[in-house]
Amino acid sequence: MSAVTAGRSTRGVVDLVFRARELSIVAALAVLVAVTAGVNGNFLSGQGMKDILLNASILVLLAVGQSVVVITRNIDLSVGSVVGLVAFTVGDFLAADHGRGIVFAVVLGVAVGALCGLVNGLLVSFGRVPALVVTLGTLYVIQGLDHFIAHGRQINAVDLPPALLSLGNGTVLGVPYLPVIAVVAMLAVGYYLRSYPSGRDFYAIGSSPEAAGLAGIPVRRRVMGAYLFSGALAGLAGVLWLSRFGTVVADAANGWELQVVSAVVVGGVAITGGVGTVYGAALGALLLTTITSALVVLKVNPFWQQAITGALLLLAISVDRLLALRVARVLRRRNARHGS
Amino acid sequence: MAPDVTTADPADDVKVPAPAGRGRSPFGRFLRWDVLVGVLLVLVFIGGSAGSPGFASIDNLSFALGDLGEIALIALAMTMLVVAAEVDLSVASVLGLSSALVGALWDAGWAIETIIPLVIVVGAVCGLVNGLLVTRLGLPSLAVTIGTLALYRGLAYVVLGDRAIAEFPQQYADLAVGDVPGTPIPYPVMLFVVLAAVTGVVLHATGFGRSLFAIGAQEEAALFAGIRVKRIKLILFVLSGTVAAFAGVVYTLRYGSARADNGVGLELAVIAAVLLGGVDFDGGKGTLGGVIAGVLLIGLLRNLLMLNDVSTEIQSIVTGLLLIISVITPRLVAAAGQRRRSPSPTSSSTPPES
Amino acid sequence: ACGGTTKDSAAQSTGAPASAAAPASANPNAPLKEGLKIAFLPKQINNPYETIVDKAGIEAAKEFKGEAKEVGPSDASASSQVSYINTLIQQQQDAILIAANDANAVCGPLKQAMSKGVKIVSYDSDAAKDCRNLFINQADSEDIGRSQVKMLADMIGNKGEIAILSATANATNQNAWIGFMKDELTKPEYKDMKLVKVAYGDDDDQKSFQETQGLLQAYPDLKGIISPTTVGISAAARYISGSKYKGKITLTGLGTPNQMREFVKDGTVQQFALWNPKDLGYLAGYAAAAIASGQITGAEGEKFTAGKLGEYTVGKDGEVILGKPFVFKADNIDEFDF
Amino acid sequence: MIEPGEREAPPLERIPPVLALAGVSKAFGAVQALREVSLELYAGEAHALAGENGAGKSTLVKTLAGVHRPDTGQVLLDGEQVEFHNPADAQRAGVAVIYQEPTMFPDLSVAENIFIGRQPRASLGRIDRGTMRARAAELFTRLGVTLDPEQPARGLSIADQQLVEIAKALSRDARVLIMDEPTAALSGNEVARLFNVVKALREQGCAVLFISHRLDEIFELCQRVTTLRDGTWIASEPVAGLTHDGLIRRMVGRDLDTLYPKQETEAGEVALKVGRLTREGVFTDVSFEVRRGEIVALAGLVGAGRSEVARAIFGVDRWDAGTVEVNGRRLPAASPTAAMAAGLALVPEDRRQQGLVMDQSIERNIGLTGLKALRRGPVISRAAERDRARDWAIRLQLKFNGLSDAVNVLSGGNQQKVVLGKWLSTRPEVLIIDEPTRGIDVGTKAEVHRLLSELAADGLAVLMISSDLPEVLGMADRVLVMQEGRLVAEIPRERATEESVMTAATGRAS
Ligand SMILES: Nc1ncnc2c1ncn2[C@@H]1O[C@H](COP(=O)(O)OP(=O)(O)OP(=O)(O)O)[C@@H](O)[C@H]1O
Ligand SMILES: Nc1ncnc2c1ncn2[C@@H]1O[C@H](COP(=O)(O)OP(=O)(O)OP(=O)(O)O)[C@@H](O)[C@H]1O
Ligand SMILES: [Mg+2]
Ligand SMILES: [Mg+2]
Repeated sequence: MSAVTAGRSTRGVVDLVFRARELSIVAALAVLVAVTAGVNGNFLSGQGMKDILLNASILVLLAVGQSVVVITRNIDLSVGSVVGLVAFTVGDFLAADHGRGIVFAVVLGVAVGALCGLVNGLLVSFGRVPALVVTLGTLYVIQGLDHFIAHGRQINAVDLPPALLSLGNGTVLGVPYLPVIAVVAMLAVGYYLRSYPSGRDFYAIGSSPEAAGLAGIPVRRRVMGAYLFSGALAGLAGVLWLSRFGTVVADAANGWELQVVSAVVVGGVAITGGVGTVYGAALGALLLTTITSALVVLKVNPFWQQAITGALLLLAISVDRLLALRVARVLRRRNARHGS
Repeated sequence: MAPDVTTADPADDVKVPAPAGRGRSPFGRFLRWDVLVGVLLVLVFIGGSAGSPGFASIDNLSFALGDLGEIALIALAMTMLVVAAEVDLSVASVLGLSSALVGALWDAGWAIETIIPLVIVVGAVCGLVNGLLVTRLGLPSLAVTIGTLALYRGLAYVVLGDRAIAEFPQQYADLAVGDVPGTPIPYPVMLFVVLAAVTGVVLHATGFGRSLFAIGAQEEAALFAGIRVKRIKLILFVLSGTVAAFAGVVYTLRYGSARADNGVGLELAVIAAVLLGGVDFDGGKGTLGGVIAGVLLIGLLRNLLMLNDVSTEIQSIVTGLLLIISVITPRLVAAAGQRRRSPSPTSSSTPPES
Repeated sequence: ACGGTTKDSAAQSTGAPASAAAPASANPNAPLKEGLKIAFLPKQINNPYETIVDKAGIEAAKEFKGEAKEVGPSDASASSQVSYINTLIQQQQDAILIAANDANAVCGPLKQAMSKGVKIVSYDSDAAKDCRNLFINQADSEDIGRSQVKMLADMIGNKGEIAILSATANATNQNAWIGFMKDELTKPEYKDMKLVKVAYGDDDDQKSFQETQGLLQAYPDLKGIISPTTVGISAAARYISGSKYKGKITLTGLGTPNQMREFVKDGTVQQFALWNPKDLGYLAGYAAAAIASGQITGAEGEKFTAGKLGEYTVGKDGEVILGKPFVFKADNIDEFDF
Repeated sequence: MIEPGEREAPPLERIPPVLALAGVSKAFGAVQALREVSLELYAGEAHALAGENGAGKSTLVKTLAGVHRPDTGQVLLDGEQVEFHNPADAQRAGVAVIYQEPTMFPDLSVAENIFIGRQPRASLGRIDRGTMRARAAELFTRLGVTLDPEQPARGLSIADQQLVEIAKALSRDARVLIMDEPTAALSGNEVARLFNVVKALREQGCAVLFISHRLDEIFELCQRVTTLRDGTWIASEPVAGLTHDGLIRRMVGRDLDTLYPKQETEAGEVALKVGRLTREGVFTDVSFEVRRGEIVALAGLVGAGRSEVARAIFGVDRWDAGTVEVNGRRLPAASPTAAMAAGLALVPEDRRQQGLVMDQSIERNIGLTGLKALRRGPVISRAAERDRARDWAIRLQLKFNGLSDAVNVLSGGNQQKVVLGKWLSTRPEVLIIDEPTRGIDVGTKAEVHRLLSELAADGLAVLMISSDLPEVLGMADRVLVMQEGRLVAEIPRERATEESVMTAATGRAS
């Protein structure tokens, strides 16, 4: 049966294409790091690596949460505001009494984040209103709330318990905590999404919400879950932000929503849902932060930095796309040879 | 997997969305999102005039309208894009780039009469780049324009660096801030009115407009109907870039200051206005009237709140709530109306789109 | 440039713009009016530094029985400030105190306000000269710029590579200071010091943090960093204190004691400077009252009393200078709480 | 003629029906889709549901599936009243449904499409991919399909999608199998296989509800048939005592004339000339001509590449080599606009994706192909648009409530009519029509065929792609047969028989 053999080889190539999305980011990352390290050896020094990992980990966490939402064909623009709100409220809370433990801080942060996610999720899944509008709305509301609470105040590192600060700077076996947390979150979510029936539901919903309803998938509950999860991760990110930077004003992570969405998109998660992995999104986040760091290390004129970041971003998605188109064409041609 | 038994609303038709705004009752017609925004706008206006003395003064309104000029102009092009299920997040950066160029060239001694057309051409090129990436490579516009958002803003810094150029010629500055003689209407607002009328006709009454709605609602069907989907999208992006660049010129002259960071974050304001006006981000639905009402509502409400010394944080919360309420109210009311009309609690209502 | 409107032709045609402002005569003995409505319009409402300044100004207003308030945008952009200026005009304030995000962009509306009798006092970051009556300068810009370089030079022994971590690329006051720093560095005693880079942290904690990392990696021989912005210096200090660079690099600049206390104590930072922001707000408040009451007009040489701070003299171009910046060190930092 | 209420006695079994509707009504706004309809499905019996387009068949199916809830009346499971709040409830009760329109997850693999939500589990609740793949492959073998379970569902032809839907329903091991026009996109072979599987299921005690507009299929598969007309129950009776004409009379309410009223026409000059057209990997070296007044059928098995040829000719897809000429003028590659300007029209096979803008109104959809023609000055004339839509709605006997209604509330067959109207209203010189009567009821089918014949008689050149062999044989002047992307035979009308066409299509011919 020629169709079947064609099918099999198709599978191999298709698989490769899907993995290629992640591979191409890894390749881009490798080139970037190699070039930068070639110019300046410090870039790959212990401190340099540590800095890159630390810088990326908060964005990675947010990107992991965001990709779950995006896979269901929704979007969560409010993550930046949630990080800001959590960082400030938890900081405020801890500053009021040094005795409060850091476990409690993490739980509080995650809870506040999850609450924001709950609101988004309820509005999107039960109110059935477009996610973009709702989360743009909650972006403004949460930001306003944050500023209202902060009222021009600032949380300083001295006000925070040392345990929390060491979470941001401490290391386990030489690796800082933050990247460890981010990687664990990424692996867990990635495994869940791939290997559990309820995880696959997210992809099904994003692929076709209508069909998902007809197939008996609890669409609302899953969408709700995605938002809850994204909110909770943003909450966690907020606590980590606090522990890393120590100094927090109301507009921490202001405007990060676009960066998070960029990371997710660069990582190959389709904005139209149903396609992509959290690994890709995490790599996208890593790539974005590394670009920023590398440009500074490469002594690029600061006025050029943003332009180059933008150009590289475009390059990344364009190359990926061109590659995919090419593979599709090769696939079709190969089909022809099988057919004849 | 445990199946979902306990959905809150059992009257839940999975498929077959009911048509938006084409409700069979006059009530349904009234419930259109954009009409609701219009009504809100009127309420804000009446409330404002009654409540705060300064609000309805010619001076204040003239200023408030002028202040909305750039957002309103860009919103026109953005509406068409969003109707065609695309988006351009780079508009504020194009505005910034255009402003920076105006400044740099002016500072270099160029004539403003040369600068303005040149800058607008640059804006068109920016739009063209967006458009080509979207149509030729088939990349999602959200991703592309997030990239060009950084790129164009970066170019603005490349052009002007940390400089701020001021002292533009008075007669041109007057065009940006001055009123049309004999009226309290600033020139940019007048221009907006004209362009809005043109856009309204194009969007709602011409074949081009029909094509946009078809592309936004079902791109493949539009392609099969012989509509030049790619070309039209390309045109829209070019248009959007052009308008944004023009808005950059207006912005520069209005504030009399050219800087690389002019208009940072404006894209979200534009998008908020467009969405508030009832344009569906998934494409294929929306009216220009709604968008104009949305722009005005956000602007005037902000003005009113400021006049009453409401702090920015509350303004931000109000804007956010307004966005949420504006999408959720029509659905709640429609659901309630359905429940009342249908004899049994099992209604077949589905909100306008899912 | 063939016959169009260019910079040069425009400059010729607009000869003397500021002639219309009638130089009302000052009455040094006029009492401060009661019930003056004054408004503080900071760069950004949620900036802790600005909040301290404005709060002090509002306190000052209580002393002279005025009604003061703080309004402003949540983003540090000139365009948002312009909207606020308009509403303040509509509200018929007696004086507007503004920390301009862009010297020129706020100019038009400020002129409009002045034409309606509203007095304009700029503080912290100046507006263009002809768009305000007074500028309350926290310290002489030249003095700030030069003294920062001196302070760093003393600590690193006048030798080595240095960098500047600024706020946004467009911040007027930052750029003025950086200009003087560069000028100071041309002096012979600094011939062994080299400014290798001006980085911009955009007054964003995270960006400043990352920029510091980059600086240190890109310039392994870097000896010192000047960060003349409160956000920048604290972010830089925080990064350095947690990295291997601690003790190898000298950081100084402008910061608030509360932000920097930890880093001074752990030895990351030896000294940094700042004026007392409370005094700045207080002085600005009194200056606004003085000008709105007709005690002064903004002409050079006029004197007014700023409550507990004593007497101040209006300098050239309507500038009032608060005083010299104060240097904070380990031994004095605990005396301050702001 | 049988009137409502004249109900036949149910079969003798004492056991209650597995699934039944009792006096169910359902309205959508002003449209009464179902009026007091009752229906009983017994174990071991295949039950047909017949009716014109828009009679309410799909609505009935969706009511049984828990998609819609009845306004009045009851759903009975094993004689007990139940309420299905959503499709999941119905699925749990053992009801498997193949909807009229395929409900695919394009980004998931075929196997996952089949098993979504009920994947086989390994330890710790993880998905057992190996078992899942094997079970999918097993299902395909049962259906005689060569689909790769790991292949993504995106890009499957409508027929393959339909097959996946069938596999999905079969995989549920359901007590009740409901199939809403499962065969509309399938050709003879697949249908035969499907029927074998369904017959086996029925013998194992499964209750089957089957909908098709191909009456032969009803007679082949089913024991009893229920007829609906305008949402009203007409009759439920054994198929055995029924004739074709009798069934049609119940559906339509009157007798119909000949089903395939092919007019003899003189073939004129060449209108469409396709020369050595190739799109690598899809079809190769396709050459043929269509003359004015001629109806040429393009036959072949599913996946032979017929639709792809049509898409390339019309310019939706790019071709790699070859030429297309309309009336002697060569068309540029990949430009539907140019093709339309040259007088070409393509009625695409997938009406929901390609044919219609589902959210928009009937008039807008019909007007979409005539944006230039409807222009008065720079703006579109709404009156002209409405006239054009009304004109074609009447000619095609469209069943609709208002021209400003969105097409997604129309029944499947009526949607197809809108697509036809949309393209016929461009008054093309060459009409390529892909599965013209997919999902169209007998009455309208005759109408469409008459229309095509008339248009051909007026000089239109028609290229008709159809999987419906009787249709091909009845309508075509010539039959072109494709197999695996190549044109393998050209059979003139006189020699075209079911035998000869199928032989060519399956490659057994020389
Ligand atoms: N969601 C809906 N909203 C409004 N009207 C609807 C909706 N669904 C179906 N209808 C209407 O109900 C009637 C019955 O439609 P249904 O789809 O059940 O017909 P059908 O018998 O399946 O036809 P076909 O053979 O063409 O598939 C039609 O008039 C249709 O327009
Ligand atoms: N089982 C399959 N595996 C891989 N590719 C397939 C398969 N079936 C179809 N195709 C692809 O689709 C092409 C033809 O599909 P197309 O739908 O155009 O055929 P068709 O003859 O029009 O069938 P249909 O009757 O479904 O319209 C084939 O050439 C092949 O590339
Ligand atoms: Mg149907
Ligand atoms: Mg086909």
